Amino acid sequence: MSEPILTLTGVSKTFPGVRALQNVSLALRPGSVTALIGENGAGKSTIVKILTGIYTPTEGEIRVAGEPKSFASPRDAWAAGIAAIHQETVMFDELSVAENIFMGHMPVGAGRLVDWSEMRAKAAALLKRIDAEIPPEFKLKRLSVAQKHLVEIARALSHEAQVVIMDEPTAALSANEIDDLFRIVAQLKAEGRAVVFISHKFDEIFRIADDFVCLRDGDKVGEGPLSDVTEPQLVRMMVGRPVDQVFPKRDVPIGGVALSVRDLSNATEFADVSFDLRKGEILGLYGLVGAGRTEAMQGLFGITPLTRGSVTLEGKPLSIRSPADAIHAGISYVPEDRQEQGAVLSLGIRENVTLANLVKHVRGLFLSRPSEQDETRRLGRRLAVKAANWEQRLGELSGGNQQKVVIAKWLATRPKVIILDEPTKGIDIGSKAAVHDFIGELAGDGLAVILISSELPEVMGLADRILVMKEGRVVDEFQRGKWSAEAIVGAATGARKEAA
Amino acid sequence: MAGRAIKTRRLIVAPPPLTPSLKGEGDSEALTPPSPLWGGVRGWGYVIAEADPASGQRRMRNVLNYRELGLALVLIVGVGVIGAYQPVFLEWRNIGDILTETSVLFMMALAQMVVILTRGIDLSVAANLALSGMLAALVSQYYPDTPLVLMILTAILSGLVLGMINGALIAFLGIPPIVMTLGTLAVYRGLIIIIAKGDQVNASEMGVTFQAFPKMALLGLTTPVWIAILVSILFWVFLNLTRAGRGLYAVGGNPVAARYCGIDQSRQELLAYSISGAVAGLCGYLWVARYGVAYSEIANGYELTVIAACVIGGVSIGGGVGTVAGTLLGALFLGIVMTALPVLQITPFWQMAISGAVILAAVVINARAEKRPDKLILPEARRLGRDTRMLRRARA
Amino acid sequence: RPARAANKRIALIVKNLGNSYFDACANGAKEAAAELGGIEIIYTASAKPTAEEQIAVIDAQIAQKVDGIIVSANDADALVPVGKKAAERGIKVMSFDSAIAPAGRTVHLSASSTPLIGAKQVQMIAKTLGNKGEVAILSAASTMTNQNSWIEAMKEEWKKPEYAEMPLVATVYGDDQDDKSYREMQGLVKAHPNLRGVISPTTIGIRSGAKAIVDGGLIGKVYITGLGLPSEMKDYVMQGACDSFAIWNPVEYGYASTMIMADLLNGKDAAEGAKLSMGKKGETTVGKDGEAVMGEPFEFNKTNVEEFAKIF
Amino acid sequence: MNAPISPPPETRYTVLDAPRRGIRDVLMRWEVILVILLAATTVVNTMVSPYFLDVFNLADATFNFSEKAIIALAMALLILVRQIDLSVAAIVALAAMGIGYAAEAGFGPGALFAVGIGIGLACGVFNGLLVTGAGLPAIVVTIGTMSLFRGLTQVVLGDQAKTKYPQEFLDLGQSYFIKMKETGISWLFVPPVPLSFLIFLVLAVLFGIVLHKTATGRKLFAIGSNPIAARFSGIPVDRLTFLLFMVSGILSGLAAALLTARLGSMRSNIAIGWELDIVTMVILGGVSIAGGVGSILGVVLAVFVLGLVTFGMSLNNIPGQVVSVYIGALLIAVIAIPRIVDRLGLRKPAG
Ligand SMILES: Nc1ncnc2c1ncn2[C@@H]1O[C@H](COP(=O)(O)OP(=O)(O)OP(=O)(O)O)[C@@H](O)[C@H]1O
Ligand SMILES: Nc1ncnc2c1ncn2[C@@H]1O[C@H](COP(=O)(O)OP(=O)(O)OP(=O)(O)O)[C@@H](O)[C@H]1O
Ligand SMILES: [Mg+2]
Ligand SMILES: [Mg+2]
Repeated sequence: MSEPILTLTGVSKTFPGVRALQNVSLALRPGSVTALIGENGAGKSTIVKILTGIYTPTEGEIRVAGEPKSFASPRDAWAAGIAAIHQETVMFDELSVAENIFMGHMPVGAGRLVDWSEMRAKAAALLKRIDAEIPPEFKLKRLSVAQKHLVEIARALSHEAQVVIMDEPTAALSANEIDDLFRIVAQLKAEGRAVVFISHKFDEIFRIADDFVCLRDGDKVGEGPLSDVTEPQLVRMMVGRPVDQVFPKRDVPIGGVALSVRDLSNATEFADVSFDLRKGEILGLYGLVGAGRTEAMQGLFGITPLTRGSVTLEGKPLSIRSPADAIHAGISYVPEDRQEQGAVLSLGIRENVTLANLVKHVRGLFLSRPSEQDETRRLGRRLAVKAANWEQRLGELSGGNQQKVVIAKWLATRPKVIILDEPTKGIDIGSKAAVHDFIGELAGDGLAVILISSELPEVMGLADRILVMKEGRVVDEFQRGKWSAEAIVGAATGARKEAA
Repeated sequence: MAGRAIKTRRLIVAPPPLTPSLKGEGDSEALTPPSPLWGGVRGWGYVIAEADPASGQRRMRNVLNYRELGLALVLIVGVGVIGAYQPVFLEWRNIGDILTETSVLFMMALAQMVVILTRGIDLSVAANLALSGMLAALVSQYYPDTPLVLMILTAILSGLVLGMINGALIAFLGIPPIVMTLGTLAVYRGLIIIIAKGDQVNASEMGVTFQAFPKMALLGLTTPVWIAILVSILFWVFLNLTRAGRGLYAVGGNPVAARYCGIDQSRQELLAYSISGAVAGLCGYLWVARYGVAYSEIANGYELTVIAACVIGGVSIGGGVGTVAGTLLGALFLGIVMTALPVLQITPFWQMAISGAVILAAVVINARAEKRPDKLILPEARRLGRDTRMLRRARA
Repeated sequence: RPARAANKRIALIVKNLGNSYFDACANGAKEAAAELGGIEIIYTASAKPTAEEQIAVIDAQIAQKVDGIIVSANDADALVPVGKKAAERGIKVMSFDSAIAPAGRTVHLSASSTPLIGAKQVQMIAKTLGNKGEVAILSAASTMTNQNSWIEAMKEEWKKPEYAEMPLVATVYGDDQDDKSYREMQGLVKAHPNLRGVISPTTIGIRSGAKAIVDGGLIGKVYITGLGLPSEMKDYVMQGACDSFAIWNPVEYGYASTMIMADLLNGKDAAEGAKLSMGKKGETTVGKDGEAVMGEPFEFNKTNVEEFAKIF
Repeated sequence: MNAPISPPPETRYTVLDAPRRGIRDVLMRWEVILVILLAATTVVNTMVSPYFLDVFNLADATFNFSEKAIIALAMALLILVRQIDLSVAAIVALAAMGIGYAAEAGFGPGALFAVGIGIGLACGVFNGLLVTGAGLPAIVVTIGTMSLFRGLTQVVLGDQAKTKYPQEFLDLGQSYFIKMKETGISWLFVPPVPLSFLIFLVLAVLFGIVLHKTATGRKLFAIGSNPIAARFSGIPVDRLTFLLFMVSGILSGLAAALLTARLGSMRSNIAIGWELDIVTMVILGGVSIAGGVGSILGVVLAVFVLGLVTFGMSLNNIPGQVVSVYIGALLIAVIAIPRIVDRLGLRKPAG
């Protein structure tokens, strides 16, 4: 076994009122992939931020190749050979791809002036190395999400760092893209670098990682080689109790048609989307990232204007021009972009939960606080939101807990149809099970559910039926029991049709 | 984007091949799906409009983007029309006057742009200009033997200090820029009264060289124009060729991302407001020396003209977007409007209404240019590239 | 001579601070106060030259129960209510420089009669140009009462046959801002290639206009005249941008106003025909609408400007 | 259910209904700071000037800020939802001009108020359409309309003034709406109240209730905090923003009517520069320029603080421009001091 390239000893980090990390130690070896696991809010991202000089630890020591280091800024971390892909997308839409890669460490030539041609050449080389021929002078805003992700990876590689940290890099990716990413990870490993990999998806962890470090509420509760543990053991370590890993599928009697969608189209993003959705049914919507699922469902929800199409709910034709219309009719949509579209970060949990259904809490002319509190408590407990109090600002919660509050907000509207767009993106396993269970329960109560997920096991585990979208159109439909993962992925990528 | 274009692959104008040839060649190619990670499927939609890098059009766009080209065009047509009515407007002398009159606006707008790039705003620039100008004038009045360079330096330094006060409180205490500079706007203007004891400094009280400098001409252009040219070049180099300059775009474009890239937002903000202040100081000297008077009311309300110039030039109030060329064009545009109206004998009462209308028109046009491109997911939309109007009409 | 008033406070409220003209007036007021004895002068102004702001300042003087208020009004009519309120509370109100409408004050002291000021300026430019050539007016803000009434008076004078070959071609506004006045002057010259003279009845307009003439190399081609301060105009007169200009002595103006206020405070009647003392400047007779006149505007040219530049 | 699933036990985390508030949290509240400031202003002014504590003087002082304060209420809501309206003063000018013409045409007081409000409304609609319809940044749009509206006033009015108004209209603006009444008890009396001040107080209560107690108010906070999420939550973001621009126009029109009645005259430079005074009131009132934070009580307190500071200083014959130095410094200090305290406070537990 080689010497650790980076060690953390007794690291603690406190925020006002929160102990995010407590006496955590870990060691990273070159040429190995260490998985960092833990529930939402366990402190994973906090470790990343300490290692990259964004937070300074309250206590503890960082050593790189045996040398004690303190990082005041990401520059110090880069200098020490540490680079990261952060959980939040942190990019500059208005700047070029090359600048996005080299921001903060642009190559300079004579007179310390930026050497653009060298920067472009280097960027092109880096992108080529990860099989992404994106022109380096393109403005980032012209790229697709997947391409942006590649740029972020190129940025992490640009430092030629010995330690590469990836905080939930796969949360927004689907199968093929994850394969590509793992090729890159394998390459890094082969080059003798240490990789830290954070994910809530255990199949990925077991596929790619060598070691694991498990956190729970800021404490390190376990570490070691992954070959020594089983998945249930890991989960138990993480959550502190056993959780059934298999996504449970409730047997729900499926009723009459709730929602009927015909020929939903807009100009450039999706066309001719038609389907029927029955009461109690969970309809999975699968596709590669960028297949237009989000757009189609946002069109249905009244966010983007339609050019064509009709929507009928329980036999009544609807005219949906805005989200307010949709909510009023009984359709809810849990958006995929939590930070921007879902959460109101500077308001409290209570205010977020009741936001989409304020009418319900109006007594006379005014809002009733007790009524709001009841609702918040009920939904918050049901979804196991972890917070200090129900008035806490959403921005102070971990990503996963924010997502739970956003889901609670939509459940509070008592919808007839709920569209869940990547509802468990970035949610830990215990909470995920709670969300799944809740989805099942809602279906049991006769709610019709549309579930968009890029996680195939999740869709296959929960859905009664799966529609597959590709390039803005529905290309295939699968019934429960008559599907296989290969067939679904094949439909999503277009390989199936060609092969046939 | 500014800077020299390096050789890039000629990008395709036709519909994309189904299987980009980036992955390894092989027999299984036909079955291998185009990897969306490399973005081929989506990516092509965006690159369709790209022309051959070698073509002149492309090189032109490296200097001026579409919006700036549009603005330049409007300017040329506008000047042509004005010239048709009043040929005197096109005389070299008048053009020289326009440039001289606008030189302060050029510099102030560039400095304001630097601040707006960081998502800030500096409302105190005009007050800073007036105060710094007053200080220079007082030096000239009471110490007439001071070398001119020192008097100009006094103005620049005073501007710099005033700008740094803004910058320090904004950067290190996180006071919102609009609040901070609204406050210092009042404070700096009031300080003029206090420092000068309510008095003004007249042309006859200022030194002769002090006033003569802005009137000197070289190759038909006055010193303020030359200074503006020099300052513009410095700004261009700073914003495009230095790390700190690019850092300003980063901080304004995405502050969190900038932090993750090790860019110190506070330091960038301090830098931006210091630049803004120093330029205001320099302009303070030029203003006072040129108009031959310093008192508390000079350049009253000028901050809004400066911001308007930025806005017309395509600087986004949301931060992170703006170019030197655009801002200069915006300032020139306002400069021409301000100097053309008197020449055209448009009744003075119309002037304000016209500049208001021009600002509104500019924002509306800029906003159209800035509209986020559609996501071209549908294959037929990608084939048409950005020009999806046809498709939209067909589908409606 | 015994003091005519004892321990009285007089507020001198002008349009804006930092204006040499009003500073000179205030010096005159203080001179009068010293001469009279027992009078305190409160010299103040609002931050912006608008009626609203000025009213706030006057309100504060009323609240302090000063004895008299002398105002150079930002708006003649808007100050009437507050003037009446002051009168109700036993405070004497008069205006100088820029008048309050008659209902809002007892007396207005004009530096000179409006027709006289208007005529004088036209005469000065006519003399410079030999009654020949295009002339334009460069005024301050279009909202200023005194500017507008002088312009009216100029147009009246212009009707005389001797000015037939000296047409008025434009009236522009520099808003009493140096840069705007400067640009307006440049614009005038370009829009009217045959322009020979400019009248600027405002101290800021005339100095910026004169500067534009000097900077534009137009000396000898275009002349400016109007109301200016010798200290500001001296150089331009010597350089030849301005042949002659006029103004009253602002120090005397402030002095005379204060003297009249002292009379009012002593209970002197200010009805039409009444005579009020202006101290060493003599007496003035109250005319129609309570208007009194101090004297004639004084003309400055190369021969005397340097001497007066030392004073104001 | 085919698999046993145990939802996380509820006892694992206790989540309180509301945070425990320390004395420091209460003291650091913006409104508390303002109350302290208000008290300090009153005490200092009373000590420095014998004329300060006088009902009539104070009532007169309210004349000079009430119109601005009325507009500040609308501005507070706009800033709360991340917008701003810099054209308010220009709207006042345009509306006042309309009132001037209407008065010449012989309209009565009620009709004159209606004209002012109507013109204000039209301007507000114009701003609102540009901002919400065309999706433009409000600060830029309203810098443009500021020039446009005042420019139009200048075009129509030129160098003229409008000075003829019916006496009943003038009385509304110039005399006390509620006359002072003694109650027999020496310290208890009905103070004199000008109409504009009364309207301000009534509107402030109304705005306070709407913002802090109703669903609409909550929606405004949500828009200010995250407009996109608000839209996804079914809140008609554009419609509410549009409405707020209309309210801003209406209140500017109302202020124009009150101001015209008070001045009895209008010129094209009426109310020039008010926009910055009004923004100052709102910001000092603790409304965050970043949106989503603020209270009407704060704005009302700030209005009083500013009004009394200005009045107190002019009682001491401090010239206007010097007063604005103090106000500018006050604005910065009041925003900066809590942040400095916060910084020092944060260091403690760490060190
Ligand atoms: N800036 C901050 N201020 C206050 N508390 C914070 C801050 N950042 C993180 N925390 C808290 O620290 C704890 C750890 O957060 P962290 O983001 O590291 O969790 P995580 O393990 O990455 O969770 P997730 O899987 O949801 O991303 C959480 O309780 C979080 O609320
Ligand atoms: N060019 C772009 N610029 C910025 N954001 C984009 C761009 N393209 C897509 N996105 C965002 O990325 C996310 C995923 O892409 P998209 O919605 O196009 O496809 P999808 O089929 O809905 O994908 P998903 O599998 O994530 O549901 C969405 O939040 C979308 O708004
Ligand atoms: Mg995390
Ligand atoms: Mg999506």
